Amino acid sequence: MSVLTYLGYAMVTVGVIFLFLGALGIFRMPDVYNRLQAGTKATTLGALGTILGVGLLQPEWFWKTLIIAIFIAISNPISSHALARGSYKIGIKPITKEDDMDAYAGVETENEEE
Amino acid sequence: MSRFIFTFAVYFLIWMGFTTSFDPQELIAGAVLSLIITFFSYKSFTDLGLSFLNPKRLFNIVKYMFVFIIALFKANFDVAKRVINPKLPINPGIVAYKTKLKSDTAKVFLANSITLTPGTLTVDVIGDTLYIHWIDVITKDPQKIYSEIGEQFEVILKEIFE
Amino acid sequence: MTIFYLIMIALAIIFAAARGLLGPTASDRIVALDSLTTITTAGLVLLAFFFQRYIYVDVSLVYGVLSFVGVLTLARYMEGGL
Amino acid sequence: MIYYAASILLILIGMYAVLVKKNIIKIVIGLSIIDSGVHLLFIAIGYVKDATAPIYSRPGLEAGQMVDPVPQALVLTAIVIGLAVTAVALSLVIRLYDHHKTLNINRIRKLKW
Amino acid sequence: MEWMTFLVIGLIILLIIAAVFAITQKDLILAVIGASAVSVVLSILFYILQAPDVALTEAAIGVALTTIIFVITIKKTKRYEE
Amino acid sequence: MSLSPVQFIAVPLFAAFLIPLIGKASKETVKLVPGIVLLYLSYVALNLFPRGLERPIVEHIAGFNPPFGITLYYGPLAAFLTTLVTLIGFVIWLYSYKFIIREPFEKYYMLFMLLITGSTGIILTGDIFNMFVFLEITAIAAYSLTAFLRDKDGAEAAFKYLLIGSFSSTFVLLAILLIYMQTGTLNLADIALKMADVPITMKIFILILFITGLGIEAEIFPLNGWAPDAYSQAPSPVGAVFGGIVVKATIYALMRIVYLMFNFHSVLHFFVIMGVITMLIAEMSAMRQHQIKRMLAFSSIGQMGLVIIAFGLGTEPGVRAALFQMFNHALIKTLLFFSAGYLVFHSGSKHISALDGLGRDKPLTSFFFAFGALAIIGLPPFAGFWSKLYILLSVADAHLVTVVVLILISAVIEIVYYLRVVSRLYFKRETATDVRRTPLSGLAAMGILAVVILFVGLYPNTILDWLTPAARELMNTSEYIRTGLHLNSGLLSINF
Amino acid sequence: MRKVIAVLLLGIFGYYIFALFVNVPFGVRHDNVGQHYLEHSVQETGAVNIVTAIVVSHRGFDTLGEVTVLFLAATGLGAILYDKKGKKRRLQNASLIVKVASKLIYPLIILLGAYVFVHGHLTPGGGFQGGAIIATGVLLMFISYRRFETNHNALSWVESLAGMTFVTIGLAGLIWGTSFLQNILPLGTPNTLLSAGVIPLIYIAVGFKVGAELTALLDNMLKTIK
Repeated sequence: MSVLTYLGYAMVTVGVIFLFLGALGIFRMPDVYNRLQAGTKATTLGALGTILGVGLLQPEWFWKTLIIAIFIAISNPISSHALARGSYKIGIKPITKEDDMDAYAGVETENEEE
Repeated sequence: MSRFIFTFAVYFLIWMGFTTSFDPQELIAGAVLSLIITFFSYKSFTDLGLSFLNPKRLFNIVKYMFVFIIALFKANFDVAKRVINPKLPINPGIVAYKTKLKSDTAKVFLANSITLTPGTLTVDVIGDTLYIHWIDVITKDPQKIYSEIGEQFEVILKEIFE
Repeated sequence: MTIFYLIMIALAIIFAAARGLLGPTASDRIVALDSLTTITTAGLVLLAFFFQRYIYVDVSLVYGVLSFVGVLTLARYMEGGL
Repeated sequence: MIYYAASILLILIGMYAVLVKKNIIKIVIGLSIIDSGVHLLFIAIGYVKDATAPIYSRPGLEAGQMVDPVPQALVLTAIVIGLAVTAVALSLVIRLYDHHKTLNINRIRKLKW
Repeated sequence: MEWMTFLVIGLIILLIIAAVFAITQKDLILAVIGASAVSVVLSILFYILQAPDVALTEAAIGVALTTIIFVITIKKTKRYEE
Repeated sequence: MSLSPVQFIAVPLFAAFLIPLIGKASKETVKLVPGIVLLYLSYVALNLFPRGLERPIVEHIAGFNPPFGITLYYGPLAAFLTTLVTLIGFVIWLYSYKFIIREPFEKYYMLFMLLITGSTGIILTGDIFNMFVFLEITAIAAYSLTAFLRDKDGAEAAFKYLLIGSFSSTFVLLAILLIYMQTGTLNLADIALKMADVPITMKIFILILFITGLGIEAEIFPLNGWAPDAYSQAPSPVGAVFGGIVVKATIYALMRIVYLMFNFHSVLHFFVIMGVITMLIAEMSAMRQHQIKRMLAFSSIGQMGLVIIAFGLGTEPGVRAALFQMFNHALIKTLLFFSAGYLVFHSGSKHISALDGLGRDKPLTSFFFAFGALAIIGLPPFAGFWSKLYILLSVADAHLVTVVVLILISAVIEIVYYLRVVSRLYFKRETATDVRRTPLSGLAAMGILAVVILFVGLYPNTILDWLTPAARELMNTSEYIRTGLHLNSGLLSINF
Repeated sequence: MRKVIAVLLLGIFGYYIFALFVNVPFGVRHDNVGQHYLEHSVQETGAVNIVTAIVVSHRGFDTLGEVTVLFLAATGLGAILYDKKGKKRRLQNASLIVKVASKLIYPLIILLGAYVFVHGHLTPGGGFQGGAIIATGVLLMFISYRRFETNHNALSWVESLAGMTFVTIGLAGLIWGTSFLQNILPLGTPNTLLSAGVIPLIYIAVGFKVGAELTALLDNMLKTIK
């Protein structure tokens, strides 16, 4: 058991806990945007932790796990963003406590003729 | 040309990540395939080319990684705090955020960083305005929004991409 | 240790799937699917570690990449741009 | 054993969709679920307890500890065929919608059996 | 390997739920999401059954391509079942 | 390059891949490609035929020995059927040359070439999963061709066909799985060898799955709902493709499997019954049809019932008669579809009532239709006569008097509805004339078929001489196993 | 009523099928051709991935059929959806983030696809999977940029040439070897990239072909008017 192994186990543990918390967040939050908030952050860190942790446990796997991790770190926020935008465009209003807290309301994006 | 070489280098590195081997056969195959893909995508891949690799930028990239990872951890503990709390303490809303960045790639990285950092989620980018869903709106003053949400990234990203 | 990891992952999958079943709007379900695939990607890497087979990592690589495109397509459909 | 039950249930669910559902896209989804069930059945048949994948990627693996590769090879082919059939079916769905402006099979079916 | 059996049972229950979800929803996009979830779970099962080749294929074709062509078809026709 | 059975599959495939490239240079040239390919295939067929008759050619794909690799088995039966497919394919190409002028015709020829590939593949392959793959190729090509006109009914018929076809492929796949589970092999000859140890209930299940699976494509009674729609909504040459190629290949697959794997004496009567039901119901339905192509489709199903009866007898004369009937039916039904295609084209309606008096306006096309009608109902001296006679004789040999009577009854029904159409053609008042003329290539295709039909009718022994070894091959399972697996003779003594 | 009948029928069918399988032991090694492949395929074909060895070498004909099926699907789809193209309509634009990110990511997806099909004989995956991944990469551009056009000419060239390469490799086996698809190249040492004779070549051809076909298929479907 070297230092790397301990570090690896620690990372995997943190990772799975955050994966769980992310899923819990998705389950508990009240609307799409808040779910995305919880889901994206926690599952991204969770996945990064798990994957890189495995990479540390098996040093010869490290480079490939790093690639997966980088890819997840780039792609996850993008898909969350696209989902948030899509949800807004089909008319799902975010839950707010006060009325004027939606700065995006009424903003037009340009459409394109195909 | 410098863009071409830079793109090729990036692809080749990724290929080595895929194969994790220094076998000459793998390297040659990787070089050939990276070259083919570079040919039709180098124009869209990067605007900077090899100048990306000067030491100052590299240093900033490392710095960015650190800032980012710390922010990511903060974000997650924030989320954890909110999720585990039975009362769900949230006060969500969407705010507009003016960025000073010009390059598109930088904006994208900024948006991604914002999405992954505490309590914020980018909903749209129009021109230089980012619309951000904020889980706990503590202010509506544009200047404070700027400093609260993304200043720390913006400074570094400016160094890297512009 | 192994059991703990698997229980956590299983719970995560269950919660995500529950949101997928309940979620009032289609967007909610897509969010659930998105996190389900992320959790799965991580879970597959973990399983590869348990099975001790390096080559299995390829599957999660492909998985992560392609589920991203799938979710992006669904998102683009939602906003009416396909 | 539970795999067999699961895959047969999947096949039955898919067949139910094909036989009962009125919407033609739903029917095509049913077809792809049937396919999934059959594929799971194949792989479950080829499984050997405590064995590993049939790839000699590292030294020390022996034929005695590997699962049966043949069903896997067959399923690969079957998956691709399933994709092809689904694609053709969906193009026909687009055609049918174009002509009838509906996806309900009761309003489409004019030809006698 | 006892823990694996429980995981498998859970996954199979999820698989059946997803399949039933896919064929009962009136909103076809949700049906497609259900079918996609079937593919996700199925590919984990293939992985556990030591068939990485098939898991990879199912990930590439079931999760991404099939979902995408279904979504495109729905876009070109009609979203809700009457 | 030495000639080899694999070229029946590889060359059309190569041509299909080549067509888009040729299409870039000149669209008109595309039309010639299938003809050249099929001519080459007939050359191959002519060369290989004697060798196949003499001693079956077993080709090992990729050079692996039988149970471990895919083999192609080119025996007398396969020789006969591939030759038939090549001949029919050539005629259909000739007919399509002027008939399919609508865009995207190069896609039509690609699909057509792939369909030929699939059918020859089914006939030649000696591996059960490979057979499934080729069945799917044939089926998908058939779905696309059915919807080729892109009209309302075509798409609908194709969708229906696709649904039923998918069920069929599921059943076949399950059957293959059961076989692999029980015998641990996929090679047909090896399966036949090991099938003896399989428990009887399992065997019955596998058989049922195969019959439902393949019966759908082979148009056995309760499973043939797709056929009339597909035949009548597809372009006319495609109807001929179904009747002349697809169904023949599938029936071959079914019969090969049944004869090889199962102790056929126990399922013999089942097939006879299925055949009789199929035949009677189809002929009755044909009687009630108002559209000419639907009528032909039902007639085709009825003829397939006849073939199944003859196969189900399980005797060598029966099998020979069935093969003879398959041959005749392929030729005659193709001729009928061809002429009906132009009749429909000229009259502008699919209905039989619109054909009044076309006999005087379009004498040649009508003549060919009448010729085909007379041939298919079995009047001497046409080819149809001999095959029906042989079937009746072999049924009588098996002491199945009821079946003989039923076949005769169905023949009478057939006479009635065919003559109804022919009489409309010739003995009704004249309608407005159509100035468009039947193109020469179409007439040539019909002419070739008519000449062959007449020739076979006058000299049936030319065909029968080839059919005897073919029938013997289907019956002689142990011979198939021996050659298929390269076992030394004498090693194998079990006869099922 | 219809539902009841369907459920009854399916119940009977399911019962019998399940009865067939209930006696089959799960997870037990059977004595079948698979064992032979496991023991001998590495020497015979040089591929360490036995599934690939079976798919491409022992059952290479199936793979040819598989390629044909996909080609057929693309062709059939093209024929069925032939005259449904053109016509403008208003569409929601993708956001800047998606656009820029797609531009960055799609070459990487294509590179991944290339990795998967080049390493078909060493790791899981192969020509089909690689081709599917490449098509997905191109699709990413389709869904981000409305005006993204593939070069149809080049696509059909790639498609046809790759298909003909496959058949030509097969025929080369017939000419220089003894039978169709026979391996005519040296096997090399297992577990290196340049091993397994013609398998990598076939998989590269298959990868290109499947990629081009699926791209054409998706293009056809996307460019269809509503």
